[in-house]
Amino acid sequence: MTTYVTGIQIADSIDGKFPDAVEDGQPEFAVVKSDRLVEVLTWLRDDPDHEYKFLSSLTGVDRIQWFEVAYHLESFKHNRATTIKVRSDDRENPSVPSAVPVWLGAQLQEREAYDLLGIRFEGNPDLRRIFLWEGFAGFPLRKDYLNLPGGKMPGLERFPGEPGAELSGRGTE
Amino acid sequence: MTLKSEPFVVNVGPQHPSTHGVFRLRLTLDGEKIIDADMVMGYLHRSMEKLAEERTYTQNIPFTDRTDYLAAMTGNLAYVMAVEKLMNIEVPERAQFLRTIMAELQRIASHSMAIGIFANDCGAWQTPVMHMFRDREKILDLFEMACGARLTLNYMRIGGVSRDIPDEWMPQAHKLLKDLPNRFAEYEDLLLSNEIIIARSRGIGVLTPEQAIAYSVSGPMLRGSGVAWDIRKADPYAAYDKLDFDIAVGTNGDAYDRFVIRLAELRQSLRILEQALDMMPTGPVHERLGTSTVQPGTQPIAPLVFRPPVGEAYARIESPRGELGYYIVSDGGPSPFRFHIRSPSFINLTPLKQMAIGSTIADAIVILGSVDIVVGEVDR
Amino acid sequence: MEDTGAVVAFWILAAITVGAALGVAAVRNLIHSVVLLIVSFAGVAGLYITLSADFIAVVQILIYIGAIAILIIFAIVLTPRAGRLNQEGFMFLPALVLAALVAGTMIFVAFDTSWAISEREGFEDTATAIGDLLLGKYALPFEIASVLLLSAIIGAILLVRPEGAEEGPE
Amino acid sequence: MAILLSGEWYDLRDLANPIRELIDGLGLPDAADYVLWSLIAALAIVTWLVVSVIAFIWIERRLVALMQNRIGPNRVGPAGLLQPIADAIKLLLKEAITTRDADRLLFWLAPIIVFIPTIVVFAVVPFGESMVLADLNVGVLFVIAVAGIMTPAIFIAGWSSNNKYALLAAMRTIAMLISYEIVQVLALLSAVLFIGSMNLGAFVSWQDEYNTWLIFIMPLPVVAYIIAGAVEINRSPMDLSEAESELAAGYHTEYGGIKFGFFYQAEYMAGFAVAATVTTLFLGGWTLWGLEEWIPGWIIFLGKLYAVFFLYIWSRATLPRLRIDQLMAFAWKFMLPLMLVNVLVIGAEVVVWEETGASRNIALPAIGALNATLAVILVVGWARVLGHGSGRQRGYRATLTQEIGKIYYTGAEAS
Repeated sequence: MTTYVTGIQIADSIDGKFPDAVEDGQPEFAVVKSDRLVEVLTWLRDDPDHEYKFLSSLTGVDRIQWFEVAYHLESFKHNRATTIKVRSDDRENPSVPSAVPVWLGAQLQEREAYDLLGIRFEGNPDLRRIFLWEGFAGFPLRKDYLNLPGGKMPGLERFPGEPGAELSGRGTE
Repeated sequence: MTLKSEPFVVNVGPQHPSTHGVFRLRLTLDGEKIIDADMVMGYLHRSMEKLAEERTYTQNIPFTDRTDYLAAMTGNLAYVMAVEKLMNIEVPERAQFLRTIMAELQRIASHSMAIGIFANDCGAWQTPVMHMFRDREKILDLFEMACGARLTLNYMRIGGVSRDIPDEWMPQAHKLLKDLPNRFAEYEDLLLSNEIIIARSRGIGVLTPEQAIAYSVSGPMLRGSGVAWDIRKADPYAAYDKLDFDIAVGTNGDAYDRFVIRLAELRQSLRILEQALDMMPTGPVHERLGTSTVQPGTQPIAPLVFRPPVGEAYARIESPRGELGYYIVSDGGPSPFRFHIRSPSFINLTPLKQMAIGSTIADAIVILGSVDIVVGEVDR
Repeated sequence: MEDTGAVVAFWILAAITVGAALGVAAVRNLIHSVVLLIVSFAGVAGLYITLSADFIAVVQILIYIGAIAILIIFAIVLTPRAGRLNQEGFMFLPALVLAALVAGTMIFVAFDTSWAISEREGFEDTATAIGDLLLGKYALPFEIASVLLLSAIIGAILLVRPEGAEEGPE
Repeated sequence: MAILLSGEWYDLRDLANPIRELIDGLGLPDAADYVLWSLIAALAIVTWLVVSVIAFIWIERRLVALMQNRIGPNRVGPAGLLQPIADAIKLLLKEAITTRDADRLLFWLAPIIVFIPTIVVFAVVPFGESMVLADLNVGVLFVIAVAGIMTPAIFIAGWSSNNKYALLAAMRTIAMLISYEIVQVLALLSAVLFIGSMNLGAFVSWQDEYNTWLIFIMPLPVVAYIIAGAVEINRSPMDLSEAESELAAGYHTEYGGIKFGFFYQAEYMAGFAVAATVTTLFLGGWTLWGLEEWIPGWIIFLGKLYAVFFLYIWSRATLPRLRIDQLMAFAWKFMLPLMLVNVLVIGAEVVVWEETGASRNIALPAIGALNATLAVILVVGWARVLGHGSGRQRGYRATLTQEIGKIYYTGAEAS
């Protein structure tokens, strides 16, 4: 059974090695400062107590106030999994360091996050759009990509049939 | 004296018999040798992650059918598991077994296709695929009995499965299980030591375990490189912790190993199915969700709208193609704030360039076949 | 050449052969000129048939069309600078003069020689006759030609062998 | 008219005789007689070819469907019998597209050129007793030479399409065909050495006279010729020039409509040509140990021909495809040395037989047994010398384990 290492635990152990590298420790994830990211990830990969050699998933999230990139890591040796995050506050040109030097498997996933969310991964050798074509306007997974009429943002309103649906943008013109 | 030659760019795809859909491979060739490879994808990009942000959690289940359309059950399962994790829902035991059975049937169907298509990519003229279709057909019949659909199944629900299996299902499943060992023996006889398949696939597209782990490949590709890693064993979900089965691993990390592993996994799936059918408990197949239901008076199988607590969840399962993960971020609203699919087909393609360079154009097709992509899942 | 059929065949074949040969030089596209060369070879094979030299005719098709033309195609496709055009180069005039000289010599020889007409009515089985001659009367030239071809093959292999290929077959 | 009344007109054993007598009865001058006779024979061959191809399109599709657990075409006409005709009509009615960058002249010419040799080959094939259009002394050589014309034709098709798949396929085809032509020639050479003639009719009469088939005397060249024939007619596992899974449709990728139909038909006809050669040279042609007295020779011949062609259908539905370098290595490293040794052995046998003057009842079985043993020894031994059967060629099953996280990689294959 995989042990899911909580963000607080992983934040503690990172803190022991790299003081001031951790920004936040939540039950579900730990947030690492952007400029220390590659260092921390490399240590997590190589440290015999962690050995998170497998990058399970890399994805970006638009949190409206900030962008974040989530790294779901996995250690085959200890059968552990954990989640590390990094944030970028720049709304227009978010950018975080690339994880490709740590895990080659980040290549395509970073391209995907760049393509759909517009997060630049500094240091990715081949950061091009992947699903959409070069020159596609905007980044579709951003919450402000196409605003609904009335300033409503997709994904934030209520649905018909739900109590209080009449308050939502849906169903009312 | 050396012969100079000019590089030659060939577009394999988007319309090509062997790219498994609309997928394009730009190969730069020197003679027949590949010196550079570039993947161009997105021809089937349907922006599911964006669409899912506008639909309720229940409405999103059909999307998960349409990513990996050859393994819709496992797609369903991973998604509903992510939502259940987010909402802390316990699923009834019978539903867990049903999920396991369906996922393993789906694995047999999907691996059969993968093996057949791989032989096709090696140049066999449709015969293996057609033989593999025979089993897949039977399995699809079982799915049809259980949920009414054959390809895009939409069977799993958050908290269970959409409905219990009908009475006739069990005898038919047992009949299928009785047939399958003979079929598998036939495939092993015909394909495993086929000289031409061996000549075409051994030593081709080699990934060492270090490379495989670094490239984040999963499923048969990772196991082909000799890493004994199977989420069903490492992090058992559904009812896998109650069942006994082995992980199939390869020793050389080449295309042939991936093919051999798929053949071996057919038998392991069969083992799981036999145990699971015997152990199947009785009881409800769906957990009643405490949240608001829409239409009072109707059977509350799955509420149309509910609001999970704020938070996030990443659930992964071993789909036939590898680690299929759903990462869901909830802001407490009726639809996911972020809905991300960690699709094995897409990530397994990462090392394709490295595997293809240095081999010939014919090898590139075999390597692509051994990766076993479904373009619906690559592009999403 | 008494038979009218043979005469008609001769003139048609000669026209095809010479016309195609002219085309080889005149056509701009290199692959077109190879195709015309094949036509010319086929015409020559036809001429051999009118001389009832069936073995030579078949060998003409087998070797010239099946092998020589293919070799030329290979050479064209493998040469990067050959491109697809058979352009006029600076050698156009010298080549024309040279060709005229060769043609003149051949025409002179053709008209000057007193062609002896064979008394024999043709061979029953040309292949047997050729085989007998090659391994009997002309055994030495035949062997010399074989040795020459063998050395050419070995030389070609040596030329295209990649550097540092001394160790092992890979 | 006399022939119709003589009561022999229904004698199907030999179709040539009644027709010849019919023409003779017309009382035409010799030259016109000759031309008419040739025309009728040529027409008969072409008609047979076209009908055979149409029939075999249906037969192959149904047979392959049987092998693939399918039903096959069953909608057009009874049991789908009219399917090939429907296909032909579709091909005829389709727009004959010429791509913009294609070399127009050659693009049109290639399907025609490729069509010719496949028909011309049948001129020297004896369909039955005296049923041969041109009784050529160098028939064997003619078959090889004419089949060789397909090579430039396929190259022209691939090159003129100006398509990269087609060009790659064209290059493959040329490299492959010239390699296998050598094997083909050497395979036939041993047969020619043994019979002492290059006339196809002489082969049939020799096998009739000695009451045996050449395949029993020299099995190795037969196998080699059938394999080389598969290369020539692009049949799996040697269908590299139209390798569907790699090169879309190979050299005829850009061809559609009736131009594609020409290639399609030429491929079948070439298949029949190879099968006809195998039948005539190695399987006794139109004879069947005296049965040709009762059954028309041409029916026996066609039966054998279709049986050989069935081998190609069978292999196509069964085997995957080899890679070009493997195929070339097979030709040059494996088949060529074996064929050279084989020619030497057959030559020695002929000389020894002549010198000792042994009776045929002793000599032929002895030679056959010797050659069969030698074939097995040569094939197995040479394969061992080349390093086959050393374990790399053997399949294996996956390792099964319960331990997670362990690494089982040995890297035996990494090069």
